[in-house]
Amino acid sequence: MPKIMTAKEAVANIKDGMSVMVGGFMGAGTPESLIDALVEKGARDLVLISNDTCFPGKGNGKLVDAGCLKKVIASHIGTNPVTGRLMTSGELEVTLVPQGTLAEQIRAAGVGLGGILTPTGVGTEVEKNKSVIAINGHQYLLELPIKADIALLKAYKADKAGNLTYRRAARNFNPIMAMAAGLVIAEVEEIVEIGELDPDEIITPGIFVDLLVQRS
Amino acid sequence: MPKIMTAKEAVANIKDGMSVMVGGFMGAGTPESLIDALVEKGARDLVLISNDTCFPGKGNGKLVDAGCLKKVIASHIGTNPVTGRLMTSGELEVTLVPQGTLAEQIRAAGVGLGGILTPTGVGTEVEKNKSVIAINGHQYLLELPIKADIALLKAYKADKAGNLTYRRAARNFNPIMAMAAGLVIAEVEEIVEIGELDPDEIITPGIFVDLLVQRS
Amino acid sequence: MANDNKAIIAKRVARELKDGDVVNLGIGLPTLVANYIPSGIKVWLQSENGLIGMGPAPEEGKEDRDIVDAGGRPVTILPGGACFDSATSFGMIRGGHIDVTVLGALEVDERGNLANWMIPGKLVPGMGGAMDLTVGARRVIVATEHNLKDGSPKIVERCSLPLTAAGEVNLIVTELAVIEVTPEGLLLKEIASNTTVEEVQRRTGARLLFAEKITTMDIEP
Amino acid sequence: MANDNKAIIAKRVARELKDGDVVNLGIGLPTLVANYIPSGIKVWLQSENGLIGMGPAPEEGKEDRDIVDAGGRPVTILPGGACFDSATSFGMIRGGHIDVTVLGALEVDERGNLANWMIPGKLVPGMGGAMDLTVGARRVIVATEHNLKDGSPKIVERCSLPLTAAGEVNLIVTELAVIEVTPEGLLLKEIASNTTVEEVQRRTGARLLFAEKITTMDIEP
Repeated sequence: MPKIMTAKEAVANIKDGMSVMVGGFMGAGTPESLIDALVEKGARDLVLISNDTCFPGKGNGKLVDAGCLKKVIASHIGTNPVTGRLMTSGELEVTLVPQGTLAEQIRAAGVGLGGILTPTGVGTEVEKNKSVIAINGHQYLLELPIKADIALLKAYKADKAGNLTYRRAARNFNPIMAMAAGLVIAEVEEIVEIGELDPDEIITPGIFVDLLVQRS
Repeated sequence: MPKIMTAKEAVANIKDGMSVMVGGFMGAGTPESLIDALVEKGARDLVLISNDTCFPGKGNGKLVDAGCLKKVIASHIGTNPVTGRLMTSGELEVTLVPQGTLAEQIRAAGVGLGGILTPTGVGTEVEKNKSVIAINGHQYLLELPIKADIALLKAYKADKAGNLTYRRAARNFNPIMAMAAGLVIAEVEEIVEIGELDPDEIITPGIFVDLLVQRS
Repeated sequence: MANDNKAIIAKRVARELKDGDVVNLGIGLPTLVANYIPSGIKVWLQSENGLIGMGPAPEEGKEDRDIVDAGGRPVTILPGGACFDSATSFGMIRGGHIDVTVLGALEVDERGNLANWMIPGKLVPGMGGAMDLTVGARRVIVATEHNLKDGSPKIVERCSLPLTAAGEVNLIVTELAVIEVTPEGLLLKEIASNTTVEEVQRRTGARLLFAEKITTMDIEP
Repeated sequence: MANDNKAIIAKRVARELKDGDVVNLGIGLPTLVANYIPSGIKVWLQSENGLIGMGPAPEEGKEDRDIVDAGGRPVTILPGGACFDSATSFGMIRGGHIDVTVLGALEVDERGNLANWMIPGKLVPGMGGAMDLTVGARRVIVATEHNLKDGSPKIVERCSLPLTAAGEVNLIVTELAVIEVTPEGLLLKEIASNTTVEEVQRRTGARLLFAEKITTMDIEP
């Protein structure tokens, strides 16, 4: 069973230098309370793995603004000029990954695959330093799993066993990140009793979730 | 939008010699009406891709009994002695695949991956004739996608746009097969109007489904 | 880009869509295509952040923070729409389940190469979902102004910018022309009513092939 | 196998489980482990056909055709349980999210190799989920009778049958003994009250190492 605690208590588990996956897409489905607590705590040198860095002052963007990050692995940083500026000045390392590849790499880590072959990125800069494998005349890049020390998720409802549901497009990267990190912290709108969620509506089974935080 | 039709009309699309994925696990989540219609039609030389061949006279087992198959790709045939007998006598070709590998191979076909690397089967007979790829000192088998001409699914509810929900453990292989075949036929308990299913409860989006059959 | 040009391009691209198509529209100009889908045609709009059956922007005040498009802007979900995670979304895209994607371009070339995700040293926004969309969609339509502001061509012999994908573009629609990418090269099929074949060729950075019958893009600005 | 032996093995295996463990029990003898989980210990039973929080068989007449275990037998879902597809189920298994799996054996050897899915020319049921479980679970416990009916050992120096997985077994529990697989070999840790270390060695097809203190399996048949 996951422990239920405050955002502040939960992020106390995040040490400087750790790799942290953060769910969300341009802020939708991002665990805002956990982000705020990380900023408050003054986290440093984190490796952020997330789809994007949102906008300045919003979602993940707050981690950029507050100087919490040493590296970002994302598919898109174009909506946050601060990220671009820090990248150009060499203060922030940025690795850009095609979004579908990022999703599969995170999933691969979670489901115990050693890698996946994708046609995405063949013949582009993404191919650099990667194995290209030909199968039946088609070329694929071998992409390796991406895991993290910590995953910060935003879900809609949780029961006390940690089972999670998501709402609309706030689902995005959250369910795959739930499987791919050493410690999984989920911020939710509402915590209900065990048995209140139907087995068929649960998207992330509770065994993946370590800590639960009620959104503030 | 998928066409709504009878099982008999739907299986008219299945020609002798085609590859057919069938959802279900020991009969739970198996499209019985479609199986019955296939047997009735006298299908021949099909390649069955399914977790198992169920029991004699039940689920997929009916396809074995009726001599519809020339080949089976499955993870387990032990519950159906007829399958074993036909395999031993050389009348039926059987390829056994670890269940998790089968699931990922079907998924890979559906999601456009060129293959996946799995630790499952390393150092066993499953390794035969496969590429073994070492990454960071661990060995993985390169497993290739499995797709089919036809997928026969069993779902719980469908709306008229083809969106599907599943019930309990009847979900199993159905959602991944929905993505991996040229023509996807879903047999369902109930067909409801568009808008009656919540966007969050839909497991298989309707764009994957070609034909809908109301369970008889 | 003048708003007129944008509208012309979006309208012309919209005519490429068929009833029942699953369509992903890139951020920017391609998004406008949704406004011009011909009556009688129903398409499913897929958004790579994890929804299908995307509808128009909500009325003001009715925004739902959990219902946004791939640019983070509020949208709606039409009846019959569904939500899913990012792995499933890109499974849909990479797996060939998207009939048409419409994308912008920095450059596009006669081999069907597309560059639209970075200008080294200047602009490095990232590829987002564009690489997967270009590789995965059954049909890739590039919607772009014909030239840069300085008049230089965006349609070229060989892309000089880093590629988004190699050899995946099927059709190029600009305010001046509709050009098909064929194994032999760029085939000019339609031109705007206010231009000539010669002007289109002059403003294009690659040699054009000419269709047997070059028709007029019948679009009201 | 005598029912007594089965019960002894299942009871002893059950003591290996810790509160909160996610556990997958193989078909046959391992399934019995669920009947002997010590009071105060709650585990989550995962079934590879796509559910977690599996409960006991339903009362007669209350079977639900959609709620079955990996053997196709009717079971129940406990409060807090969840259902998922086969790719997710094996993601859970292969991804290291299962704390313990308990599997039967045809043979198991001193390197931790397990053979339990076929006897060439005789029995070819298929591996089902066993290969993924053996590779993926954090701890692999083999639950098996010590010897075949003819008295020959199932615990051997090297498996002669086709392997299910190489070097993945952590613990072997039989009606006679509890044996840990270590890098140095098979370490005898417990023996049944009605046997001796010498008898266990005699009935084992591999050289046993002896723990400093070999205790008695304190199990009532």
